[in-house]
Formats: sequence, structure tokens, C-alpha cells
Amino acid sequence: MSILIQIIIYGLSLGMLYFLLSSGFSLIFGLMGVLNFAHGSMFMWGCYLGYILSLSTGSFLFGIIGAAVCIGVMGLVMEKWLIQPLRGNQLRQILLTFGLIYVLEELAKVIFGTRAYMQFPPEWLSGSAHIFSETVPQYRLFMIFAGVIVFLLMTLLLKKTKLGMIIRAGTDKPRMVQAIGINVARIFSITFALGCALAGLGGAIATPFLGAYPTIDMEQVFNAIAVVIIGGVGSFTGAFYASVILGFISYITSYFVPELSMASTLLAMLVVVMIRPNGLFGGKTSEN
Amino acid sequence: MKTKNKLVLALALLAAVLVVPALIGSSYIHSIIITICIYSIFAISYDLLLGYTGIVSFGHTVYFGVAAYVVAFTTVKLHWPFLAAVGMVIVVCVAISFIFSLVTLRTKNVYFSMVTMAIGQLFYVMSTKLYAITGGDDGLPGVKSIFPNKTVFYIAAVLILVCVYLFSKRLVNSPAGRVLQGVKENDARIGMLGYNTFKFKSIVIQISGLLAGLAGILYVNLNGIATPSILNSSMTLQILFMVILGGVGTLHGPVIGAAIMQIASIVLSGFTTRWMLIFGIGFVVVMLFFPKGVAGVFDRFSQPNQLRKE
Amino acid sequence: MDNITENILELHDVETFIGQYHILFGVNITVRKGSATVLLGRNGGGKTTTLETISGLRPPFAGTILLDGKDIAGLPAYEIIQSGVGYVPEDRDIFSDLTIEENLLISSRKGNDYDKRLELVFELFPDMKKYFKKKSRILSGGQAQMLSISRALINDNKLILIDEPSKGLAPILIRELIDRINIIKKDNTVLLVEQNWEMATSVGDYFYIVQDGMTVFECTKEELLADDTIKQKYLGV
Amino acid sequence: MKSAMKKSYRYIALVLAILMIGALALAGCNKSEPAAGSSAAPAAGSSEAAEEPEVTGPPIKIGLLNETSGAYEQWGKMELQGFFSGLYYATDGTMAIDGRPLEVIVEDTTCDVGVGVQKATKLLEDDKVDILSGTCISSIALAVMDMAAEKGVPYVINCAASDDITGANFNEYTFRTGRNLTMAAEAGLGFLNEDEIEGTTWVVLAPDYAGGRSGGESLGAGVEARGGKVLDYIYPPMDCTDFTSYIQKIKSLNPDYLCAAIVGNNFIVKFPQQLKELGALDNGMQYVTSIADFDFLKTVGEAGIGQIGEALYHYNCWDTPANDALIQIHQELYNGEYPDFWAGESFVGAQAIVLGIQKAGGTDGQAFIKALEGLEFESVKGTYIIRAEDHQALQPMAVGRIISDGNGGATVEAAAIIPLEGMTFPVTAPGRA
Repeated sequence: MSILIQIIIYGLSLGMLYFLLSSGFSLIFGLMGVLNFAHGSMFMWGCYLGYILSLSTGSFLFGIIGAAVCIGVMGLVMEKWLIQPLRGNQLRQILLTFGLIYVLEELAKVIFGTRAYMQFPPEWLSGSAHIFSETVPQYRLFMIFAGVIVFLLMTLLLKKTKLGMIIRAGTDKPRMVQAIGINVARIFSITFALGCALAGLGGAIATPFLGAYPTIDMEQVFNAIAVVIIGGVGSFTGAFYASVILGFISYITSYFVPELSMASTLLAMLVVVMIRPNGLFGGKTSEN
Repeated sequence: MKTKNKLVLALALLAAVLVVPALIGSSYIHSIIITICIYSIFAISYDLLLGYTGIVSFGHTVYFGVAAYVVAFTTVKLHWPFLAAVGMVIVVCVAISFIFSLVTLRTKNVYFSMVTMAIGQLFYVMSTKLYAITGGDDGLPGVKSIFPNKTVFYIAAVLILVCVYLFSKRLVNSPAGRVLQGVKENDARIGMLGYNTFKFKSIVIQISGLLAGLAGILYVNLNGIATPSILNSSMTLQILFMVILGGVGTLHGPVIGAAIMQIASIVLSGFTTRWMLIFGIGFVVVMLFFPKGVAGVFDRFSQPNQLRKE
Repeated sequence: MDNITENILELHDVETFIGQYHILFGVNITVRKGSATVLLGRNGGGKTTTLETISGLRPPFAGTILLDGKDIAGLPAYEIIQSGVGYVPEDRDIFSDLTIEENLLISSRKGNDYDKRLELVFELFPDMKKYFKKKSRILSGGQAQMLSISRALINDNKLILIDEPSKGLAPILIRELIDRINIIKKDNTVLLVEQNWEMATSVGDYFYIVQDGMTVFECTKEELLADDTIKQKYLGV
Repeated sequence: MKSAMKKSYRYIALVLAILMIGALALAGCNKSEPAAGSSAAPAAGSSEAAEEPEVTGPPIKIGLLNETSGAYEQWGKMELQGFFSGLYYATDGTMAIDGRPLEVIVEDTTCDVGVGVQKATKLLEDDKVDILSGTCISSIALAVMDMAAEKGVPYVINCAASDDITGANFNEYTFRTGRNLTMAAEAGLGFLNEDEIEGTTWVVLAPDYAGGRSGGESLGAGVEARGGKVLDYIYPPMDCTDFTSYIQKIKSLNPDYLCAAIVGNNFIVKFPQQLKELGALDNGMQYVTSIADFDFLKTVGEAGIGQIGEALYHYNCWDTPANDALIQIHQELYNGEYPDFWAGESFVGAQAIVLGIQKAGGTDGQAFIKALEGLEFESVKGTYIIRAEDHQALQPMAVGRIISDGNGGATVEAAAIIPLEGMTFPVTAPGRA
């Protein structure tokens, strides 16, 4: 019985982490066709900023919100100076974001050094809860809660607000959004910044759990890619379900088959690509 | 410049490159030039894919790394002769290229890049995990170089590089090469002209895989050890740097890129420990402003036909 | 400064490239207010490119485009559309993941009397009201065309560009579409590209024949119907 | 086709020209004192005690491979500073042996095997160093040791800890003064005397890589030999960050002791934190691990207080004359910094090199090997003996306990010292037992 609870709680908390990491990545790729390999680096910088801000201001919440805002601004600047000039040339965009990984990683090393920073959860989150005789760190429950809240807020935004409708329309037919009089370039900037802010938020929330160190970017970029491939491009709910599935897969493999745990997300992705190239939950077909 | 004296110039330079460093007699310089030749061969093989066929694979270092591991494993653990090991590398490279061409069937452009990156990472994870075979993080040491000393190795490396360069030039200018460039422009349209694009693409994937394998063989001969670092995604990035920095789609560009990378990394690492940051920024600048890379700077920068900016 | 000129739109020697291919070599068109002007001509003549150039989706390489007297050549698409132009693309491009209401909501611009225009749309296209809350991916070809036109109608636009509305529609739907457009053209001038002879002649007041990227002939409806040689010479009908 | 051929000649010429320029540029920069290789030897006369040695022989060239940049640059700095302090101590500040001045050439491996081998080629074949030393990265050490043996140049490894170096991959020109992973694992158990282990249940945990597995197995063997019972071996991946599933498994096994052979940030820092978070330590399970460098102490901070484990080197654990000298020289040379972690190991290596040259009366390879085999000398941790069979230095090991350093941080004190004789691990070098 207790193993089942563990799988649910720890698998879910891992899944929510993957969701926070990959939701922005999927949104940006779906709407703008931009595959931002540096998305993992945004997540990593979110870890560092979350750590620094919550340490300097003493409030954990300010830390994660501040980190999300800063990374959002970073995304805005990056989109304006680096992504927009290459609009329409997907190859050069990919190669540019690939190069950005190095720039952001080395910058982090210059500023934060190569050591790992440990951040302990705030007092109101550092205890352990007891669920059916299982001691579960409260922070894990907070991660699940945070992931679900972000999913609901983003779904509301996409479903109910005009901006959300425009983003969904743009994912389907970007040229036509221009033809109904909407400045698509501005929508792209907002969406890119929003996507990066989500990664920053994810990073800041992950720090008390993972810590902040300079190799997070490469570790996490593969998880983001796996979620996008399994969930289907541009489908936000797809990213959510795919993240949950991946969370369970990686927890279960690391518990029962530790040797495979490093490769579990990669194998899962390769299997899905071979069976259903456009992911389990629809989204643009990968043959386009 | 008639072809005749161009030929003379080329041969003269070839002689110079072979003789002069040999006279200087510093094996450190020889090992650096060997490294430049190895990475040039690897970069040329990648340029055949990226530059001439538009296949953006982020898993190309798999051939390079696996070739090194195969040679290390067969010669050190199984005590095979070198030629048998090379035979095994060819078999393995062809098998891997088959996997990659299968992937081109299932996924297109951006998806292909993502999936190949994942495949590359999978091989990297396996190299650290299966330590019975790969020796894990410590790698597989003990590979004896087939060249008696660094000077012979260096001369052989330069000659191999020139051969690979000529072979690639001939491939690219051949009718098959033209089809591949057509595939790059518009895969579907070439298909409609009756060419089986899958067949052509898998041929070029195979050839570039074998060339990368050749570079891997030379690498393990030079360093005497195969370690997971050559399967790591940072190696993919470095090879990408060389091709893009040097000039994609030009074949001599990657050689320039390889030379710049090697020399700069040695000189720069002397001054600052954060020399990779300079490369990263350089790469981004090249992607933004000099898409044709260093080699491309000579070609005229084509003007788009638009009166007004979009 | 609403100088009610006779012409809503004037194109003078407009040239356009797609990539490095030169498509339009010299297009000259005048669209009179409250009328429907039709661009005829064989496929590949540059008709669709002309509409894309006017709407700004494809900036022109040369020439001037006057909308209500103001030169809009080279402006980004969203600015041209916002100054009162509606665009109905060739393959409709409706936002399938959004409901009909959402399609219309995001097309409605600031300061637009959304409810009044919605009534007008429901009058013209009752199906829009019937499936108002449904995802537009369930619509048939004809209904999708109606939605696409409704999107251009939701704002009180000066000019509506329609690209081959009859394409793929059943004859009874075409007839229905004909009298809808005849109503629309009164208040919101229409410029459309149309191959279907029956629709073209029963909607159009003025005609231009576009061939090899140039406007080669101009005439009124009467002149077109009176003189069969035009049909033979330019349209091979 | 004609023009294509002409064009390709032009390009071949271009390619060859580049190689030419590259070669000359490098040749040029090689003539002058290589920037990367500038020997960071402190000025010989800096401490007032050393008088000016008169030079009676050619300089002794020592090549030091060092991780000056790259992922392990922190460790590289420690090894470099310990090495020079060691040379300084062993030559009483003269930086010369029998009138021959020491010339140390430091080369940056940038933590990459390819570059490491290239730099080793330079040191062995161009600079023709008499003795080679250095690198904390086992894969580089393994590659370089074969090259050194080929050139007949003794290679003294201070830090790289893989067992294979003095085991499966052994060659007679290679020595290692630092402890290997098996010794680290052995030490981990050292502080418990026989009866405490008798009848207790254990779980052994180590990172999933070659060294980790061999460390784990020898730990298990040590426990079983002392009457303990190992319930399970757990090997999480090297860069695992989420240890929850492994900790849950440990809780379900509920052992008396959890013994971890630890390497790398994630294990040292995150694992104990997640252990506490998941309440694994609540039921009295004793956690035995290894204690790493200053960064580790800074990161763990007060939360780590009370933790016990094998301490490779912490200046507070030893009060031997050599250790005091290391601290004093290190602080003098490197503006007051305390020697950290690897510095304690490279100090010993440097000392062994000097003693070897003095005993061999020169830098001839075979003489140096004979001099070092069986050499017994006093150093940082007390008496060291370089075992003749596999050239591995036997040495006392410390088990440290983390204590508060008085102002909010953490430091280490020696919970127990395992004497030289306590190290009982077999010779695994082929044909050398």
C-alpha cells in the first residue's frame, strides 16, 4: 500500500516539476515554431535567482515570484534581440538557442561559481505531513499544489481571456491572426516572455528540492523535449498529462530499476515518437 | 590563375604543411595539428549533413564516440588486430546510420533534431552506465597508436584530411550531390521529380557516419583512451561551432572552424578559465550576423528582394 | 478628414516578390465605394498575391496602394487591417480550436459595436447563431466559409477582400453566397477573386483581368457580358 | 565540370594555407615561455629561512598536470597549492635538490581527456620533464600513465583515486601517494570497533560508476568481515538529484547503519538533506559517509553537525609536524588560505618526489622507481609506506566528525585515526602480488 502512495505523491511532484519546466517550452514551440534549447538554462537561472532572492528578502514567495519575473524579462530581451531577427529561419534559430546554452551556463559559472547551492524550504513548508502512515515532506505537496495551480491559471488564461484565444488561434494559423488585425510580433514577445517566466518559476520552486548547480540546464532540457514529444506540440493540456506520465515513469524506474533511471525519459520519448509521431494528446503533427 | 599554377600552388603548400612542422620537431605542435585534422574530418562529415542536405542532427557525435569505444574495446579487451577493429567500426557505423535514417522517416526537421539529440544522450548515458564494457566514467584506456611516433601520425593525418576533403568535394559536385542539395531546398519537390529522397538521404547519412567514425578511430589512436566526454552533448555543440563558425555548406569552412577552435581554445585557456563563454558569444554573433561563417565572408552577401522591411 | 472619394482603393504599378520569384509585374486597380470589383484570370496569374499584397501579408516591392487616399504600401498587415480592411483567405483559415464566438470575438477590434455587428452577421448567416458556442472544427466547408466572411464582417470595414469564396461549395450554397455578397457590397465595398463565372457575373460591378502578374483588361459588368471575345481571349472559357 | 575542378584547387590551397598558418602560429608561441605553462613556483627566496643555494647542476624539470579551468577547477587549485607547498617543505624552502634547482611546468588539462593527453605529450616529449605528476581526474591519469611508461618517465599521482591506477592498469613507472577508493571505504568503517559491528544490519550506498561500485563492494566486504550483515547495495546514478525512491527503499529495509561511499555534490549535499526530510534518520539509523572540502562544509553548514565519516584531509584532524608545516607554508604562500581537501594529498606527493630524487641521487627513471619502492617517510598524516608491489602509498586514515566552528559554520575534528596497519586491502596489480 505504502509504495502506491509513494509513487502517487513522489511521481506527481516530479511530474509537476516537469510540467513547470516544459509548459513554457511547449507553448513557445507550438505558437512560434521556435524550439528554444536554452529553455533548460532559463530553468537553471530560475533556480539561482530563486535562491538569491528568497535569501536576500527572507521571503520564499517573493523569491519564486521575483525569479519568474526576472526570467520573464530575460525572455523578453532574448526574444527581441536574438529570436526576432531570425524570424522565419528555424534552423538558425535552433542553432542560436543551442549556442545560448553555453553562454548562459558559463555566465552562471562566472557569477555563481561551480559549487552547488542548497536552499532549505521555508519553515512553513519544511515539516513532514503524514498520509496513511507515510511521512511525506510538505514541500513535495507544495510542488504538486504549485503545478496544479499554474496549470489551472494558464488554462483559464488560454480559455477565457482574449490573449489566450489569440495564442490558441496563433498556434493553429499564425498568418491568419495577422489577417484579423492583431500584431503577431507583440503576441510572440508576450508568449515568449510568459514561457520563460514559467521556466523561471519552475526553477525557483525546484531549488529547495534539487538545489542550484551549473549542469541543471542540460539535465532538464531533455525532460522538456520528452514532454513536448510525448504530449504533442502546442497542446498545453498535452504537456500537463505528459509531465505527469513522465513523473511516474522516472520515479517508478528509479525505484525498481535504478540502473535505467537516467535513460527512462529518453526511452519513453523514443518509443512514443516511433508509435505516434505527433504525441499522445494531439497537437501539430511532427510531419509538418 | 590558370588551373596549372593553382595545382602547383596547392602541391607546394601541401609540401610545406608536411615538411615545415616536421622540421620544427615539437610533438606538442604535431599533436595539435593531428587534433585539428581529426576535428576537420569530423566537421566535414557533419557539413555534408547540415550544409549540403539540410539534415540538422544533434546526435552526430554518436558515430565519433562509438567508433572510438569500438576500437578501444576490441583492441584492449579482445586483443583484436587494428584492421579487425576498423572493420567492426564500419559495421557499427552503418548500423547506427540505419537507425538515424529510420528516424528521418518518422520525423521531420525540428522533430528530427530533438529526437537525434535524445539518441545522442542515450548513447552518452550508456557509456557511463555499462562500465563492464565501456569502463564507465574512467573510460577505456590502453589503446596503442598504430603510428610509430607523432611525426608519422601527423603526416598521415594531414594526408587523410586532404583525401577526405577531395572525396567530399567530388561527392558534393556529383549528380547525387546535386540531388542532395535539392533535398535541402525542398524535400517534397525533389520527391515529386521522381527521386527517392529517402534513399539519397540514407546514403549521405551513411557516408557522413563513416567519415565521423574515421575521425573517431584517429581520436582514440591519438589519445589512447575513449571516455564518455566524446559522446557528451558538449561535443555535439563543439562540432556545430566548427561548422557554423567556419562556414556551413562550404566543406573548407569546417576546416577553418576546426583550426580556429583548436588554436583559440589553447591560447584563450591560457588567459581565462571562462574561455567557453567567449565561444558561446562568438557563436551567437555568427548566427545573427554572419550566417555564412568565416569562409562565407568572401562570398557576396545576397540581398533579399524587398523594397521595404517586412 | 473623411473625404468621401469615389474610390476606396487604388493600386498603381504594384510589383511583388515571393522569395526571389517575381510575381506581380504591374497591377493597376481602382475599387469604387459601395460596389464589388472582381479579379478574373487563369490560375497562377497573381490574383491571390494581389490580395495578399493589399492586406499587407506580402509587402510590395514597388508601386503605391491608396486606401481612402492614404498610401498603405509596406505597412505591416495588422496596421492595414486595423484601418478598416477585412480579409477572407482562399482556404478560409478558420481557428478550428476556437468556438465560432471566440473566432468573432478576437476578430472584433477596439471601438467596434460588437453586438450590433453580431446581429447583422446572424441575419446574413443563421448557422453562425445555431453553432455559436461550438468549436469551429465541426463546421462544414460552406459553414466555414460563412464564418470566415463573418470574421471580416464583425467590424464595419471599409473594404473586404475575398479570395475565391465559391471554391469547393455546392451550387445552392453559391447562390446563397451570391445574394449575401450583394447585400454586403452596399455598405462594405468588396474586392474578390473568383473563378466561378456565375458568381462573378452576378456579384461583380467592375472587372479586372489579371494575367502573368499584370492587370491586362478592365471593364464594367455590361461590357463583359456584351462582348464574348473577352471571355475567349483571356479566360479560355 | 572544368570550373568545379579549378574551384576545388583554390579551396585546397586555402585549406592547406590555414594549416600552415596554424602550425607556424603555434610553433611561434611555443618558442617563448608558454603562457599556459608558466611555472607558478613562488620565488625561491621568499621565506627568510632559506639561504641562496649555489647552482651546481642542470634544473630538475617536474611536469604538473592540473585542472586549472573547467568543471573541477576548484579541486585543481587545491592540488596546485598543496603541491608547491610540499616541494617547498621537502626542499626546506630552497626549491632545489643537491644544488639542482626545481623547475615546475604546470599545464592546464581543462578537465578534458583529449587536452590532458596533448599537454602530457608536451611535457613528456617537448619539455622532456624528469618527473611527471598531477591531475585529480582518473580518466586523464589512466591515459597519461601509459604515455609516461612508454617514455620511461616516473609518474607520481597525488589525487586521482580510481583503484585501477595501482590495480588493473598498473605499470612500474606509476606511483600514487593519495588514497584510493577502497582505502576510503575501509576507513569509513574504521571508527567502529569489532563488537559494535557484530550482528548489526547495514545498507551500502554509492554512486553508480566504476569507482563507486568497487568502493561499495569493499565496504560491504569490510562489514561482513567484521560480523555485520549487509541487507542491500544501492547504486543511484552519478548525477542523481532526487534520491526519494532510494531513501524509501532504505526505510523499508530499516538497517542499523547506512554507509555511503560518497563522491560529487549531489551525494554529499542533497542526499543527507533528503534523508532528514523523508524522516529516514528518525528511527535511530546511524548515517556514515565521507566528509569532503570546505565548499561541502559551507553548503551543509550546521545541518551537518554530528555527521561522521571518512575525511580525506582536513587540516584540523592532524597534529603532525608536517601538517603544521603545510598549514604555515600554505598560508604564507597563498595569502592566509587554509590548505583544503586535495592540498593534503598533493603535499605528500611533492614530498615523495623530492625524497625519491634525493635517495636516487638523480632523476634516472629506474633509480627513482627503486628509491620510491618501499619508501617509508613521515608526512601530513604521519607515517607513509609506498608499497613496492603496487606502488600504492599506505597511510593512516582519519574518520571525521562535523562540529560547529563557533560562528555559524561547520568544521571537522578527528573522531578516530586508523593507523597505517589498519589498511588491509589486497594487491590487485596483475602479476605483482
